[in-house]
Amino acid sequence: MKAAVIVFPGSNCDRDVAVSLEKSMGQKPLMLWHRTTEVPADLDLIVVPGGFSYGDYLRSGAMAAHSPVMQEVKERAAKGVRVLGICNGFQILTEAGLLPGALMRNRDLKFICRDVHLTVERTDTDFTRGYAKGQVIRVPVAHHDGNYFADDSLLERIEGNGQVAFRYASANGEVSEASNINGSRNNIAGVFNEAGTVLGMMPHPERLADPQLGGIDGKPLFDSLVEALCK
Amino acid sequence: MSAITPEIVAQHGLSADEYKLVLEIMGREPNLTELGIFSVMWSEHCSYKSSKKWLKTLPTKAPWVICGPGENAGIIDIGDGLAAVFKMESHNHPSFIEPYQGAATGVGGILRDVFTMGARPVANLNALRFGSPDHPKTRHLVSGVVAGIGGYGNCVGVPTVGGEVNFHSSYNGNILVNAMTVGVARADNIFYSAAAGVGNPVVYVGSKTGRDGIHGATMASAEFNEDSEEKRPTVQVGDPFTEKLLIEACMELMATDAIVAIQDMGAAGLTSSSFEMASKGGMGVELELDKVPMREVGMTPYELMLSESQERMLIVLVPGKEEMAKAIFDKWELDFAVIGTLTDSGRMVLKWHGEVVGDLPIDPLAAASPEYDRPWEPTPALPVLTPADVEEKPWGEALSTLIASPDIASRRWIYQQYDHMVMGDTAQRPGGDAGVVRLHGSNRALAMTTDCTPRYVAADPVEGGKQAVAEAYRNISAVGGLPLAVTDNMNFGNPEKPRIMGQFVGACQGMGEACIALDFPVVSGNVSLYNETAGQPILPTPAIGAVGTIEDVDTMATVAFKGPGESIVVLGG
Amino acid sequence: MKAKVHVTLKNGVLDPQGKAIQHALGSLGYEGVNDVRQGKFIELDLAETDPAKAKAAVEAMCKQLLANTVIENYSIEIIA
Amino acid sequence: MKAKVHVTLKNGVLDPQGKAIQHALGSLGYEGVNDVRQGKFIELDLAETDPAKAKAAVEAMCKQLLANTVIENYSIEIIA
Ligand SMILES: Nc1ncnc2c1ncn2[C@@H]1O[C@H](COP(=O)(O)OP(=O)(O)O)[C@@H](O)[C@H]1O
Repeated sequence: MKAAVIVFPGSNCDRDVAVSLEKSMGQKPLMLWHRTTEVPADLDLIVVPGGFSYGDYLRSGAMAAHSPVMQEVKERAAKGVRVLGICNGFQILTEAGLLPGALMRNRDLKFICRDVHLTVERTDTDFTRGYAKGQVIRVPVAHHDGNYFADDSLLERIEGNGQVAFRYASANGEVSEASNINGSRNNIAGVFNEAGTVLGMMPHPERLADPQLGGIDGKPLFDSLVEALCK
Repeated sequence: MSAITPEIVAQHGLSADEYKLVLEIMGREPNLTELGIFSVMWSEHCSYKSSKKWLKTLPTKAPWVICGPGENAGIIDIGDGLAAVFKMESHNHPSFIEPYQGAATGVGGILRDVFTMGARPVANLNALRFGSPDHPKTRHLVSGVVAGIGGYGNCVGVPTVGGEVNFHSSYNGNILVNAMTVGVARADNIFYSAAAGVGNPVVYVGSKTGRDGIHGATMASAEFNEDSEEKRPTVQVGDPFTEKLLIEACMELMATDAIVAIQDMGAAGLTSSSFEMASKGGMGVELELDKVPMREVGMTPYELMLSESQERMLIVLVPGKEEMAKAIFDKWELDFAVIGTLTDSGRMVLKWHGEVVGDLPIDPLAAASPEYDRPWEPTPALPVLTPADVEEKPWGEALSTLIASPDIASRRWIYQQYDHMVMGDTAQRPGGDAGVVRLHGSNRALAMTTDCTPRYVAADPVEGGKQAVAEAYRNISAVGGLPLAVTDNMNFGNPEKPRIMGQFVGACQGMGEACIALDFPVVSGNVSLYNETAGQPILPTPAIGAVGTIEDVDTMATVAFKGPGESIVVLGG
Repeated sequence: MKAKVHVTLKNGVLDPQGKAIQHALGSLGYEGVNDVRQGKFIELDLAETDPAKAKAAVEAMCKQLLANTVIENYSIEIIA
Repeated sequence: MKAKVHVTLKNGVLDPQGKAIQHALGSLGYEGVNDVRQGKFIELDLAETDPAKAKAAVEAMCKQLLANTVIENYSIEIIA
């Protein structure tokens, strides 16, 4: 399996996700500088990591979405190459039009760094097959702009297509306003594209994929990808 | 030519005696640029003129100390060929005037102090003091400072893993924002600031220079008064995105053999960085100020020398490495300019489009930097409290009063606004006794904490100073760490008052005694004096930051009770 | 030539910043604030001297970068 | 009654957002963008019906909350 992590000016979870990928894959992913247009032909997975690309100035992810490498990412995504965007990566993928909706400032305007619980909405994708149906996982968030917005018709479409990947929930899996940490519509914490080959999520699975850091609920996501993409 | 009047001298915060010394050193009347340089170099902030005598009494040595006070940050050996580099620094006055930007730029400054030595920053901490919770300004200041620390640290991508917060009315008009950074370097790849090599190029990198905070260094040393809220434009805006790029670019350059010396441009900007580099290396320096990357049109040499624009560094390169170095900074989209050369003249010569606009002797200026033995009086002992002095309350009520006290209540509201997990090595998050960060790729870890209980120091500076050190030591031990060394941030009132100076002297004495007893040397620190509002001083606050090592992170201890049936034991006495 | 760009949230898009300001104004004792919306105001200084060309260029910038047309509207004013 | 408030950075204050936008426009191939400054645009819907009183109220709001007068300027426009 061949994976690459994109590095933008201001990315800061690039190393973190590379470490998690390496643990699951047994080899280091490629690190691709945002200016590169030479992307190996045989990539199976592209990860757009968290951080503050371009300082999150103007809008989170807006400037990175126009980086030279993103043209290549769009083409690969169209061909079905798996793309995972975490946190700032999710913002970049929505700005680039690879995922529906937009991420706005958190409801209470504050940066939130803490563990949250998520319901896993689908277990039939290459990203989530390692989880059990209805499983509630604990994964950290760390963001200022994680408030997922889609207008009513878009929301209906996303829900209808089963594009929701994760929702903010309580520890026992209850999805309610009380567990909606940032004001996201329908508690959405992560979405797929229609084909289920591109995933964007605000929570950081790479931050709880190592028992020494306090949990491993994020690890099955990387294991799933490896299992699905290893030929 | 503007003649230097006594008013101009006073505006620059120099006393008549100090100005006499300026005239002696120069052998003539200085021009305005030169006067500005003296004022910056001799400000309390840069010269430590009131505190030097007492700081020298602190123990600074141990076999594991690689570099003690005197450089940008302290360095200790942590084994496996690695070194921990750390320091704490205050940004009190700017944070009171503009809490978000003041705190943010404080974090930026201390990060630069650490990575300028070749260390990648791995953790931030912050020691905060605010006025009483019901003071009308407190809410705004707390939320601004916390958002600013988070806004900067989160964007740069360094986890904020610890800190402390107290509330007391003495900080109503003068909050304390002390930021600490811990970095990790290879012990054989540390960078210092002493310039060397006649003819070597002096290079400017980072952000462009604007008219930010001109006179900020002098402001940081002047007592607050009623109209200080009007001195607003001296506030600088931080750009954490540029700082992140600067860290990466510097790390990349540091992996080559191109750097002779490197120094961040701190509170006194180009003046102090170039002066310190030249003075430490016994060199002269010639700067072509028109080559400095500028953000605004019409800037003058005076402004360029005194600007406090953030996110800038000064580097002496090995000759011939300019192109290679420039390519790195180009890649990270940062400014890069050769702005001068080292000389053997022992003088700082400033040029503006080829014309000399300043010419000062380096050593005499640095050596003559005033040092005072300020009069001080010991703090009178307070009567000792007996149990009978304390009002009796039902236990439940006493407990809920305690838990509700702003000094004890949960800090989660604060640390949830800080990314404390980025970099993927935070083994113990805020909320415990000390933050624990794994050494990347290993099973070993660093433990770190900041501590001080100002009311103890006010009651008895010697014992309070001891207590702060002991508490930091205990917090490192409590997570299973071996405490190794401390940094400090001495926040006090006006040192010209013998009573305040007595608090400072007492705290130094207590800290020194505790550090000797615990084999816990002081390797870096910072002093912030004149923390007063309308003559009322803050509680004496010698904040202690400490670092230790944990050999096996799987043996780390945490505060949580783990399960039913376990024994609860009280140790110590 | 200068351009002033206003980027505002579309109707129906919830505005957390506006809501928070409205709430804060309320707690500061300002009454009768029915609604608050926060947008961006971007000023550009352009080398272009032809107003029509400047407008077209800024229009393109807005579509491509300055506004996220999923949630935002923009308006452009060119000043000689 | 509506009020439009523009909040902009004072001259000489570093504008990291503006700089980053300028830079991004450059890399997208837009030439001749000499400078970019980013500010805020706040629209308030007020119950007040007297323009002078509305203006005074918004003035107070700006000073107290909407603008950070340490580094920002503001301007107010009242629309009936
Ligand atoms: N309270 C203190 N205890 C020990 N060392 C101190 C103390 N205050 C300052 N120092 C040392 O003095 C030197 C100068 O400090 P400072 O001016 O704050 O550094 P910079 O200008 O790099 O920010 C530093 O090496 C610092 O470690």
